[in-house]
Amino acid sequence: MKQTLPDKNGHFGIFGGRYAAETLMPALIELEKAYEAARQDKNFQKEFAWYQREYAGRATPLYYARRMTESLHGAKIYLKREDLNHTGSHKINNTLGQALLAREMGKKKVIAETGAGQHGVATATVAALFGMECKIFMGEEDIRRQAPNVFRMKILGAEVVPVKSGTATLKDAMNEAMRYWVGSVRDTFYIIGTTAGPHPYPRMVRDFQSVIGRETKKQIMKMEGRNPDVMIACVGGGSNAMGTFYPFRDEKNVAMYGVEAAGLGMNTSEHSASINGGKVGVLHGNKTYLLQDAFGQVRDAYSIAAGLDYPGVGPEHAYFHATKKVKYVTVTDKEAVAAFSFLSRKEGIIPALESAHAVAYAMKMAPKMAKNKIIVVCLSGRGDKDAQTIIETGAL
Amino acid sequence: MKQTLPDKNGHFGIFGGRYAAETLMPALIELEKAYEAARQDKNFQKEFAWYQREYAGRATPLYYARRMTESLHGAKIYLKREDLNHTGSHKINNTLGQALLAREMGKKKVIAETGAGQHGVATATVAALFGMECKIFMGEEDIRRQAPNVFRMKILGAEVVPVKSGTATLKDAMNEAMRYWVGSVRDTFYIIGTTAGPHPYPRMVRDFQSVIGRETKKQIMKMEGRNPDVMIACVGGGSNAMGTFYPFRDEKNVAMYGVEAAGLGMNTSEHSASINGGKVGVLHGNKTYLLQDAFGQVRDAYSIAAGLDYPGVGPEHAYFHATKKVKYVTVTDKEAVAAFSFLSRKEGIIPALESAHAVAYAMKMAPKMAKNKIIVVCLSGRGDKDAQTIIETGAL
Amino acid sequence: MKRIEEKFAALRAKKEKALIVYLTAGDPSLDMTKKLIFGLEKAGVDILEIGVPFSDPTADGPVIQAASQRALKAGTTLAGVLKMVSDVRKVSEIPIVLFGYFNPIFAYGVKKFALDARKAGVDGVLVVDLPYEEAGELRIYTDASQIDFISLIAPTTDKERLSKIAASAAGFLYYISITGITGTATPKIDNIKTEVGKIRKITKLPIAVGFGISKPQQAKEIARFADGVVIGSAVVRLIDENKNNRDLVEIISGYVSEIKQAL
Amino acid sequence: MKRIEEKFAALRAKKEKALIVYLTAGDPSLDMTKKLIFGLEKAGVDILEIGVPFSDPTADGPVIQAASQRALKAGTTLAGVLKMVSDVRKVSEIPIVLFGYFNPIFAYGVKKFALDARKAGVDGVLVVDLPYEEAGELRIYTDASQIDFISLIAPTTDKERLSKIAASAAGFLYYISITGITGTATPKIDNIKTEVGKIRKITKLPIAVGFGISKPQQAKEIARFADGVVIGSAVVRLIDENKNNRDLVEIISGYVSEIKQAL
Ligand SMILES: Cc1ncc(COP(=O)(O)O)c(C=O)c1O
Ligand SMILES: Cc1ncc(COP(=O)(O)O)c(C=O)c1O
Repeated sequence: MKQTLPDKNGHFGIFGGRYAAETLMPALIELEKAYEAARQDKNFQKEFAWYQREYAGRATPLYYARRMTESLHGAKIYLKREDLNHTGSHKINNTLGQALLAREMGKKKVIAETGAGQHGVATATVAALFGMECKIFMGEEDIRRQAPNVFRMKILGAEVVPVKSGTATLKDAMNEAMRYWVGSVRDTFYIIGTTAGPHPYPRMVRDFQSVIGRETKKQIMKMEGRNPDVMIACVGGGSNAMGTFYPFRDEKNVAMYGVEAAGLGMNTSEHSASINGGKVGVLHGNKTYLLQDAFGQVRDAYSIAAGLDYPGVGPEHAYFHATKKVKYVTVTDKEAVAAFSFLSRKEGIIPALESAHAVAYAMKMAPKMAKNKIIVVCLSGRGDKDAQTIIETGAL
Repeated sequence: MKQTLPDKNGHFGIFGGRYAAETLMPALIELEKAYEAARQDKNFQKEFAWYQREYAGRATPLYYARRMTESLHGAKIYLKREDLNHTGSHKINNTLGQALLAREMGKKKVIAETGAGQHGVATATVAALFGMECKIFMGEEDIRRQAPNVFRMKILGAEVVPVKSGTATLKDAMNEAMRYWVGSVRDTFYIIGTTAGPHPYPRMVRDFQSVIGRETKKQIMKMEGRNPDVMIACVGGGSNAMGTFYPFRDEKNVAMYGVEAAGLGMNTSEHSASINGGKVGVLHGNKTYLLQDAFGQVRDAYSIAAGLDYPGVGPEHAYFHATKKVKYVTVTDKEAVAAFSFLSRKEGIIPALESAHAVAYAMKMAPKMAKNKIIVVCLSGRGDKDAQTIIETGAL
Repeated sequence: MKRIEEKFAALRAKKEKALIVYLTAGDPSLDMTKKLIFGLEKAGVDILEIGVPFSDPTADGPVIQAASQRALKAGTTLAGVLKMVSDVRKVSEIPIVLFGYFNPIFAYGVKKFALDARKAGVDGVLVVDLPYEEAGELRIYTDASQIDFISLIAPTTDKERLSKIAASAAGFLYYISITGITGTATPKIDNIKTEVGKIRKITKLPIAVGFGISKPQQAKEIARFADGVVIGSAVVRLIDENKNNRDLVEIISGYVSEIKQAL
Repeated sequence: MKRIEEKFAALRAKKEKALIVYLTAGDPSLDMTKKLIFGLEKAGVDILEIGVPFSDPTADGPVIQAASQRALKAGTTLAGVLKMVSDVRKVSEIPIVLFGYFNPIFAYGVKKFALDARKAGVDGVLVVDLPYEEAGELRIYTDASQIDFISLIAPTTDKERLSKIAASAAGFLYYISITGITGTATPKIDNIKTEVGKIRKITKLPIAVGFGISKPQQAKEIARFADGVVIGSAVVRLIDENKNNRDLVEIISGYVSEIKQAL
């Protein structure tokens, strides 16, 4: 497969592309060029690595979860601890990269969309770090549900713009961010939070997040002398999963599982499983799997994990699905909540509800695997933010 | 000074000691022996280091805060990023050590006191990690104020025991934990959260936290080729400050500042500055500076930072004060809140309100120092937990 | 067959400028859209842009967003819109451009869409999120159906890009008068004039200007140098404000003919 | 002078066991404490433990905690307690042990305390948080004042430690009957008997048992092998329950004499 995708217009097979308003096209092309230059610029890469290490706290450990492993009586489980990053999730890997690029491009204002608020916080953080003006678009409903993250963004000096349109959740926040960008594109950099959006975002976010998989590769080699047998990551827009999987894409014998949110069940319409329960379509600048009705109207996604609550998925995941490079599976709210408690109590690690989906899938697989097999789970974030949600489930 | 303090009964000069009920004395002596053995046991130290690295995510970065430095027009400021530790503060350094020791001693139950909930969470975390039963004593008033941390402890499987006695805050929680321990000392390990309590706690906690200063020493040597000129840390019970300062205790030309909470002002009674505003006395097993009235009744401490809200201070700090090794200064609520906002907006790092006291003092000192001087600030924890408090101040 | 081309030719002959009006199909109902079309035609409108509602109209301001939501709630589908157009075609030859986003067309099937649209009598299609680079997958079918693929030019479009777009454009070129979404800012006439001048140099196609025009005076000034003026949000808002008024068609026609007279 | 020693000697001569009662000084007032002391003496109590209230009584259960809080609220200080003791001494020779925590004594000044306590007529001092290892700083003064430094032995105290403590003990040894804080558990008589037996082997001092004894029957059983029994929380609770009753002194005396008779 080699480093040939996406093609020059951002296509991964039939997926991806740049389905954007003409007003944005020049900016996207400028961004693509700037990113291409940065990618090859040793100084940029050095500075990026500096911030990842000195500021975000990388490398994150690849932690052998002994008690989890022992209680599942099967494969050895390692957790890639993205929860230990500054701001509490993998999101900072990407926002640091994009903010540095914005700085290179001379942009002094950044915007972002956010659902659960993790990407919003990660964006507000880098905006503060680089002295940029920052606006975060967030659905009114999410503002209500995710109050602590709203406070964090405000403390960091960002303006949180409430989005009332549509269902007032992540999809609408992204719509609104794009609308705002159409009007401010000359001086504003849009920091998209996942491997979605128009080209070059899916590629750029993938590259920025690939540090997860690159570190994992080195770490597991050092600890076990070989690649893992199985890798598991949750898939919202797909950035933590892509970051985890991408460096392993050409490895033989590494089975990769992207876990979509099945919400109340795949037999209901209350889920966020775009690949398992959607059809190909075009939204937010790219062609990919989408939850939609028969007429091409996009459906609302649902998951107990606000960060998975998105009706699309990164186009490269759509491509990996089509080419069977990665298997996309689903986990329900209920299973995720059980995994959330399990990991908290077995390892003292409270996972984000998003990450708990990946943990839940590991809990299904591990017992069926031999003890000399190795599973790596991407623990994309910490679950402090989810305490309120868990309490509401009555699981405590 | 060499590694000669505390003496065999836990005295640091006139401070420290083991002022405990007879029922506890045998357990304290047993603990002292077990700790002495563990200290010299390579395997214990190796395993401790493993958990620090693989689980807690150490080493934490020593981050050069460029924007903070530039806006203060003075000394170069480095932040020791304890906020990046698992569970969000330096507290885990200590709880990991004590839990490992509990395991060595065959104890299957642990207890702890907590005020802000950071130590409670760190204890509940290691209890889950090692499969121990865990009870956390917490004042009813603090349970109300620090609800998110209470949820975290429960999610981790700990029992949170509400303490109604006294003013229902940290001091009372510690009283109650000691009382409970008196009744359960045969099978229960008490994980004290700071460099206080009866011998061997102050020494043991100091040793477990010294990783902060040891790492700092290496890091600054690598980055600057020399020791810092100034080191600053906040002082509640004194564990993050002791961990930061201790490895530098014999260095010439390193000025060390412990920052106590001046609350509403040192001219009021609403503060927590035990050294600057207290007198020598005996509480919670050791002799040290205490906030107390003329009759030896201990006063309630006050600080906007719940983790500094303690009327005593670790005995080794009392000793460092008496011997002028460290200078103890104060910072008010108002200054701390301003520093909280400043750091959030300049560096994208939301500090714990406790740590913000250290930041505030750096903000006072840096402008008066030459640009080639170096300040290291211990950023003991992250401020997510404090969002509610900040909102209530109306600072947003 | 080529109604758009003919319309501009006829107007040029009369030294008139085109008034292009946008309506969101299905707001408040497809039946009313049809009535409005007839009213608008009578009021002197030259070309109609019929918005196909989409759940996520990222290039539209609040007015058209809300109209799309209402139209979707009323059950509007692309198939329904095509049916409505074919009904119009039974009695009218006014050029009709479908305006919208790609996903509903993609879900309908691009090939089937091109065939059915032609059958229904659609003259042009303007897909906001299908820029030059991505247009091929639809154009191979719409070009074959002789449906004009209308291209947008933005204030941010540079010269090189403009040439590429113009080279393959059909029907007319749509110049976006503001850097922003529909109906959200007041266009600066001088800037537009300069930009339209630049476009004029590299194309023979008519140039229409739209996205922020709501007042007869603006329309008049723009018509001095452009070949057509598009009114969108202003009309959509007026429809919403008067949807329960039985004189709705007259009110809209009145507003529009005032602008037509100003041109 | 050595009232405690004499008291035990006298009781031994009579083949009686000592009833030791604990009161929190100043609960509900120092004046009432004085009255209670006289009443208790009359009811047959042999030795009094007078609790000096402290803000942080970490070895006490809820009953004595609450009493300390009330006493502090009522303005009780160590100086006031000493004054009250000296008032008692004007008319009574009952042995008095001050029971409490170190900090109020430390704040008062250890040297001054030893002098003033002696002057007031205090016979012994029992400081809960001043174990063997730390006792020196107070004992150098109290020993000089011939105030007995009463030592505690806990169920957790091992043999080696016991010998060390016993070797320097004075007055009597106080065996803590439960592994726990005051007034919170029921002592197991058999265990206590075994432990007291062990202590007996290495000391000639009288041995009193306390911390969880509230019923005449318990007191009686323990008195079979111990030299004295301490009643604390039970009395303190009774005082609190009847503090507004003008027969308070009689009620307490009645309860206590019942126990005395059981011994
Ligand atoms: C912790 C965490 N994990 C995963 C996700 C899902 O995003 P992605 O699929 O881009 O990794 C989010 C999104 O907010 C998140 O916060
Ligand atoms: C972040 C943080 N810093 C500092 C402290 C104060 O404790 P110490 O003085 O022991 O470091 C606390 C206590 O909770 C804390 O949470």
